[in-house]
Amino acid sequence: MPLYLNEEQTMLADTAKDFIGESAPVSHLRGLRDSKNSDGFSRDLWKQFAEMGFTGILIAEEDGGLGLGHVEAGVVLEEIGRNLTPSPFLTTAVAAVAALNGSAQRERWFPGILSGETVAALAIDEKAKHTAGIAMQAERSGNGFRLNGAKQFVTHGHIADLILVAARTGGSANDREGITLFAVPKDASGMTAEAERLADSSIAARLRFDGVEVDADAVIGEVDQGDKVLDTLLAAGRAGASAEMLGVGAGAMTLTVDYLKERKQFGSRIGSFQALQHRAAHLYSEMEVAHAAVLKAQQLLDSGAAEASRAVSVAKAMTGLATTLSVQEGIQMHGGIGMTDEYDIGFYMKRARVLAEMFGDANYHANLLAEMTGY
Amino acid sequence: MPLYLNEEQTMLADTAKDFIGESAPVSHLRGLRDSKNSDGFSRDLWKQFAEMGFTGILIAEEDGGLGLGHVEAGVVLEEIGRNLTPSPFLTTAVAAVAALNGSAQRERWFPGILSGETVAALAIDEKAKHTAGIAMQAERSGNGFRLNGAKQFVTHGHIADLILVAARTGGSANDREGITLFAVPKDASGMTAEAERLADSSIAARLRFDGVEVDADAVIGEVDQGDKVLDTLLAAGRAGASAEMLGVGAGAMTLTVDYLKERKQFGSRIGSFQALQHRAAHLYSEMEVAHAAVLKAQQLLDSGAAEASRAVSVAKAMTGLATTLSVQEGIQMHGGIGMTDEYDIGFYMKRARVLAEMFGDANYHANLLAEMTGY
Amino acid sequence: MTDDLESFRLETREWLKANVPQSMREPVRGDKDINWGGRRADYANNPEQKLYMDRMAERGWTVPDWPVEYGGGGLSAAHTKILKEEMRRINARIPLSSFGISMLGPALLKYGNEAQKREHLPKIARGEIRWCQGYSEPNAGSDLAGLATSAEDKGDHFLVNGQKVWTSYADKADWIFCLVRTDKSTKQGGISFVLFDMESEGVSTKPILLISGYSPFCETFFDNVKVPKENLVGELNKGWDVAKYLLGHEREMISGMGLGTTGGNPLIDGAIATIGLDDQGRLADPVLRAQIALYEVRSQAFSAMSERFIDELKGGRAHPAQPSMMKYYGTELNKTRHELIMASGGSDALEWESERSDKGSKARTWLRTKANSIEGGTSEIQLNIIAKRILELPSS
Amino acid sequence: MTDDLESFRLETREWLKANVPQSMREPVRGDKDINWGGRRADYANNPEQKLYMDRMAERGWTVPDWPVEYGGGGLSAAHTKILKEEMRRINARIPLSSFGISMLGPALLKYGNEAQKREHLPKIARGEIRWCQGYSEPNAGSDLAGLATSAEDKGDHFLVNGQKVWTSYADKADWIFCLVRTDKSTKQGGISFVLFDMESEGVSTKPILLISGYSPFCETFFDNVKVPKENLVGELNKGWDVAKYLLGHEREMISGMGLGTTGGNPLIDGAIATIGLDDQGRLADPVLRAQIALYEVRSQAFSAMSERFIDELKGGRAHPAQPSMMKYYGTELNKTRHELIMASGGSDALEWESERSDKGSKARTWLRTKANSIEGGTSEIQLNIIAKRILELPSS
Repeated sequence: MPLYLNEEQTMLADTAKDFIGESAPVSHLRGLRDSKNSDGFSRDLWKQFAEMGFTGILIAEEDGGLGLGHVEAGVVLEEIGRNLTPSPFLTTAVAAVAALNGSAQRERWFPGILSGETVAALAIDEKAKHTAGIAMQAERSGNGFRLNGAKQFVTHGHIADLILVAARTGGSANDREGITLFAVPKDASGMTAEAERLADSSIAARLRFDGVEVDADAVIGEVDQGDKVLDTLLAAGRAGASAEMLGVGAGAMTLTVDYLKERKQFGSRIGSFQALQHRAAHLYSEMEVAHAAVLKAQQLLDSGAAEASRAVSVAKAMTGLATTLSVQEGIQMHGGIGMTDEYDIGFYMKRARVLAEMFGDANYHANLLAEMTGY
Repeated sequence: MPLYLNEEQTMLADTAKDFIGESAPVSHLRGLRDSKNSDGFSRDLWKQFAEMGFTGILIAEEDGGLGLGHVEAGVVLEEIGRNLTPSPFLTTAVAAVAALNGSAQRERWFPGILSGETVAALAIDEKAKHTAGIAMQAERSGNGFRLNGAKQFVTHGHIADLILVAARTGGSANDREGITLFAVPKDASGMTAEAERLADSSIAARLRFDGVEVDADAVIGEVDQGDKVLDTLLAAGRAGASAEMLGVGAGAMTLTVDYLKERKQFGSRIGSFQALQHRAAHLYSEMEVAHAAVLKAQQLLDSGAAEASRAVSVAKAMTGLATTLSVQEGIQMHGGIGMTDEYDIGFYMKRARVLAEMFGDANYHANLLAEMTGY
Repeated sequence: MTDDLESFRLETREWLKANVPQSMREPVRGDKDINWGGRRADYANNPEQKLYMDRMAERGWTVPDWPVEYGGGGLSAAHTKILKEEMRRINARIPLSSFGISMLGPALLKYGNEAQKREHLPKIARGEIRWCQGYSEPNAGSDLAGLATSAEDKGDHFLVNGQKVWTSYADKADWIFCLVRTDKSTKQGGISFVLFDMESEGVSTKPILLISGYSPFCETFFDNVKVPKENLVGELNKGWDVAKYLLGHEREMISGMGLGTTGGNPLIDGAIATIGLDDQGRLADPVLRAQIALYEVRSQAFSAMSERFIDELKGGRAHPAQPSMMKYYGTELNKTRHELIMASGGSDALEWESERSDKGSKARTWLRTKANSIEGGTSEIQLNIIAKRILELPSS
Repeated sequence: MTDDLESFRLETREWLKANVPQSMREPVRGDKDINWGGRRADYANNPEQKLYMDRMAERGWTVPDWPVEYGGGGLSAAHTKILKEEMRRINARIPLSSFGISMLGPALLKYGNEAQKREHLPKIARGEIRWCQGYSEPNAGSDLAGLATSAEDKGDHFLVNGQKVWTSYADKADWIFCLVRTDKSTKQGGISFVLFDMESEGVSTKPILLISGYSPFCETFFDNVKVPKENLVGELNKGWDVAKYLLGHEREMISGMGLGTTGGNPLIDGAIATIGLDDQGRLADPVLRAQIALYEVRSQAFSAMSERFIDELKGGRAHPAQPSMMKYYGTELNKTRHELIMASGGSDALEWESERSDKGSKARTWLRTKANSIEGGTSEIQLNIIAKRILELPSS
C-alpha cells in the first residue's frame, strides 16, 4: 500500500474539503463564539456530517456504516482542522466508535451516531496533564458498579449523550491491569458537569462522579481489562487529533504564505525577503514530514499492525511540533494584524494549543517512545 | 562592580590579545599537530606565559603571584580560545592553582608553576561522561594512602609533573562525603598513562593507578572532605573552560563574519543575503549573552559569593550552546572550504567539542541547575 | 565613597521598611497590580497603591536618577542600583510604571527645552499624567518612513490630521507623544516629534480587540487637532532622531519584560504544582523538565546580559545598536517562557473564563507575549539592525 | 497479482537465505564495509563481498528495477519493494553502492542513447566500473552557472580543459560524468554532459584533506583531455537538464544517508552503553535523553516521509522540487544525529587515533556529516528552491 491517498480516499478528501470549506469555514467558528453558543458546536452541522456519511466512516457496513478506516476519518479531520470547524466528530465518530466497535453497546449507540443525534465524550484525564494513570474508582455495587471521582478536559462533556469513562476496578493508579471502561449515559444520576470555555472557544467539562450507579452492561470489553479498549480509544483519538492538527498547521501555513505574497513593506513583497523564505521553506518541510507521519500511523492502525502505537505517538508528537511552529511563524510573519481578533491566524494558534495538549503532548509522546524503546 | 572589564583588566586583555595572537595563532596549533608534537603544547610558550606573569594570575602576591582573580584568568583564556592555543594554562594555572591555594602543598608546587616549569593535570573523570560520582579507591596504608583505579580525559596527564586525583577514602560512589583530593607527583610508582590524541589534536591521558602509594601530606585539604576542594577546582575549571570556549566561539564568529563580507556568489557578497544576516545576528546575540554569563560567573567566584556555583553552571552551559552554534554556523556558512583541513574553521569546531565536554556539558549543567532549584 | 554608599543602603533599607505598605510587597498578579498613574487612575480598591506612589514620588524615587529639579531623586547610577537592590530585597513593587518614565522622560531630558522639562517631567514623576505613544500607522508597520499623519504649519500651531494604530492604552492615556509629517519632500527627514493632550478637540480612539481577548492597543484618529508650536520637541523635521533615541528605550523596556521577576520562579513553581515531582525529586514530565532546564540556562544568562547591558549603557560603553540585540533576545525568550508555562499548565491553562484560571490569565498572557517580538520593531527588524550596524554585513 | 507478489516474496526469501553470505548480514561498521566496485576494488580481505555482489548481479539485483537488457533485474516497483524488505529482514547489506547506480544510471536511462546504455549500464550493474561526478568548480560553488571547464569542438572529439573540485573519490574512480562548457555565450544554456575515462591522458587528481582527516574528495585537473563525441549524453548545450535530473537523485541519496539503518539503533544503543540507565530505566543523562527522544520523533517521522516520497515518486505524484525538501531535512537530521552520538559518547568519542575508538570513527563521522548540508547543493540552496518552486514566493 503506497503511502499516499488512493483514488477513493482522494475523492473523499475532495468531498470533505468542499463540504466543510463551504458549510463551516473559520467564520462559522467565529459566529458560534460571538453568539456565545453554549453547545460549542452546531447541531445542524453535525446532522449534515451524518447525512454525508462521515459519522459512519469507522462503523462497519453490517452496522450501517461505511466500513472505512482511520485514513478516511483522518481525511475528514484534516479538513475540520483546516477550517477550525467545531465538531464532535473526533470524540464521537472516531475515538468512541473505535472503542465501541465489536462491543455489545454498539447496538445502543451506533444508530444515534449514524443519524447525527448522538454526541460522545471521553472522560479519561484526571489531571491537567495527560498521563497513563487512572485513579478514579469504580466499586462493584449490586449488579453493576458505583463510580466516584473526577475527570477533566472532557470535550463536549457538558452536553454529550454518552460518556466513555475510564475507571479503576482493581490495582492501583499506575497499573495497566484493573482499568475498566464504562459507557455512561448523560442522565446518570450523581454525575455533574461544569462546562469550561477553553482558549479556542471549544467547551470542555470538568465532570464529577458522586456514587454514579451503572449496570454491568455499561462495561465496554472486559472488567479489569479496559486497558486494551482504552488503548484502542487513545490510538484512534491520537491519530485523529494528529490529523486535525495537520489541518490546523496546513491552514495556518496557507494563510501565512498567502500573506507573504501580498503584503508589501519597504516597497517589496515581504515574501521576497530571503530570511522569511527560508523560514517558510523550513516550515513547509516540517509540515510535510508531519503529514507523512500521520498517514503512516493511520495506515498501520487500519492494518492492525503491532507497530501502530509507536507510529501514533510519532504522529502525535510530530504534528505537535510542526503545527506549533506553523502557528508561531504564522503570527510572527503576519506582524501586528496577526495579533488582532479580527484576523483568523490567532484562532489557529488557539486551536493548535488545545489539540497539542489533547491525549498527551509532544513531550509526553517523545517520552513514551523512549520508554517503549527502553531508554 | 559593573559587569564589564575595568581599566586594569582591559589592559591585561590587550596584552594577552597581542601576545597570544602574535606568538601562538592557529598556525601554532597546526604546526604542533603536523609535527606530531608529543607534549601536545609548546614548552617554550609555557615559559613565556610564566614570564608574562600569566601563570601567577591566581596565585597570591605573598606566594609570588599577581594575586588577581578569575576575571583576569578568563581574559587570558579567552585569547587562548580565540587562537586555539594549546596550553596547560587552564589545568595548571587555573584549576590546580585554585585547588592548591591555601593548602600546604602550594609551597612545593607554586614556584614551578610561576616559573613555567611545572604542568598540572586533573584526574577527575572515571567515565566517558563527566559525573559527580567518584568511585576510585584510596585506602589508608601505613602513613599514607594506596590508590587503585582508573581515570580518563586527563588533559596533559601523560607529561604532567603534578596530577590532582580525586579518590574515595570513605562512603560510596555518589556520596559527597568521603572524597579526598590528592596531589600525586608524576614519578609515583604504579601510575601508568596512556596518551590519547583527541579530535582537537590535544592529548589526554587514560591513567591507571595500581597500588600507587602516596604520603599523608599528598592530601589537599582534609581527608574525606575533599568535596570542598574539588568544588573549588571544578568551579575554577568550569569558569575557565567557559572563558576559553567564549574565545573559541568568538574566533569562529569573526572568521565567519569576515568570510560573509568577502565571499561572492551569484554576483553578490553572501553577507548581503538576508537569511545569512539573520542567522549571523542571532549568533551574535547568543555569543553576547554567553559573554555576560561568563563574566558574571567570574565576578561571583572572585567575590566568594554563594551564588557562584549556579552562575558557573549557567556559564558553562550557555557557552556550550552558543559556541556550538558558532562553529556549526561557521562551517555551514563557509560551505565546502570550511570542510577542508587547510582552512581554520574546522579546528574551531574540534576544540569547541572538546571544551564542551570538559567538566560537564550543557546538558549536565542544565540538569545540575534543575537539581539545585529542586525540580 | 563606599562609606557613603553603605550608609545610603542602610538608610534606604530603613525607609523602605517603614514606608512600603505590606500589600505593595506582594507579587504582581496581573495588570490591575500595575500602577500606570494618570488623571483617570482609580485607586478606590487599592488605596495603598496611591499611598506608596506618593511616598516614593515625594523623595523623587519614582524616577530616582532624574534630576531633583524635574521631580527626580537626583541619584547617581550607583545609588540607583542600591535603591533597586533594596526594593528587590523586600519584593517591593515598582511604584509607578509609565511610558512617561520609560520612554518620553529620557527623550525630554535629552531633546526637550527647559520649559518642556519643567512642565512635563514632574507630572510624570508624580504619576499625574499618563502618556501614550503615536508612532505606527496602518500602512507603515515596521517601516516608519511611510508615515503619513500630517501636521500643517498654521503659524502658532500645527493642524494635525491622520491616523495612528497600535497606540498602547490610548483610550486610557492623558497625553500623547506623536510622530507627525511636517515635510512631505523627504522620507525620514520630514518627521517631527510633538506632544499633545488626548482631550484636545478632534482626537478619538478605538480599542483593537486582540487574540488574548484584551484591548491594550487602539486605533487613534486625529481630525484637525490643534497642537501649539511650543509642544514641538527637538528641531522641526528632526523628529526621527528623538524617535530613534526613544525606541532604544522602548526596546530595553520590552526586552526586560517579565524577566526581572521578584521572588520565586512562577514557571518552575507552576510546573511543580501541576505536574509534581517523581521519586528522584525531578519534575514528573521528563522531556518538559529538560526543556525548562535549557530555557533556564538562557534565561539566567540573559539576566547577566541585562545587568551587563545596563552597566555598559551607564558606562557609555554599549554599542548604540545593542538595544536591538536586547530586544530581540529578551522577547524571544519571553515567548519561549510562556510556551513552557502553557505546557506546564496542561488543560488547566487552557481555560479561558473560569475563576479557577483567573479568567484565563495564563492563556491570555501567553497569547499577549506573541506581540513582544512584533511591537517596538519586529524581531526581523532587530536582526537586520544587528547584521548591518553591529556586524557591518553588506547591504544587498 | 497479489499471489504473484506473495510467491515472489517466498522465492526471494529462500534465495537470499541460501545466497547471502553470513558476513554480508553484519551491520556496516565503516567505509571498508561498503562495496563501491570498480577496476581497482580490492576484495583480498573480503572475498565474500565480491561473491555476494556477483551472485546478486547475476540476477540483476544490484539494480533490481533496471531493465534486464542493461544488466538489471527488470522488477516492478512492487517487486523491488519486496526484494528490499526481504533483504532488510535478514539485515543483508547493499551488495554494491556507486554513483553509477544512484546517479548516472537513472540519467542514462532517461537521456542516454541505446549505444551508451548498452556500453555503460551493464558494467555499472556488475560493479566493473566505478564512476565519479564532475560538477563543482573552484569559483562556482553552489552556483553552477559559473561553470568554466571548457570543451572545444575538434571534429570527432572535444578537447577538455579546466578544473573540478569536490569530486568524490576521483582518485578511486574509473570514469567520470562531467559538466563542461560548450558555449560561452549563455550561462546555463551552454553546458554539456560528457563521460570519459579517468585514465585518459591529461587527467590528474589531488585528494583534499578534510577536517575529518579523510580525503573522500579531490581536486581534478583536465589538461587537453580528448573526449570522443559519442560520449556526449543528451543534446549539445543541454547538459543542464541532465544535471538537474541527476542532482535530484543525488539529493535523494544524500537525504537517506545513515537513516535507513538496519537493525538496532546505534545512537540509542551507544548512549545506553556509555551512560547507562537509572533506577527508572531511563538514560542516566536526563537532558540528553530528552533531546534524543525529540530527535527520534523527527527521525521516525522522516522515515515515514522517505517512504511516502519514494511511493509518490513511483506514483508520479511527487512535486518536482520535493527532492530539495528531502535533501534539506534528511541532512540536517543526520547532522543532529551525529551531534547526539558525540554527546552520548563523551570523552571516549573524542579520541582520534586509538584502536578503542576505531581510529576516531565517531568523531570523524561526526565531522564528515557537516558536509551533508553543503555537498549536492547546500541547505540554503534547497530552502531557496522550496520557497520559489513549491511555495511560489516572489523573487526579490
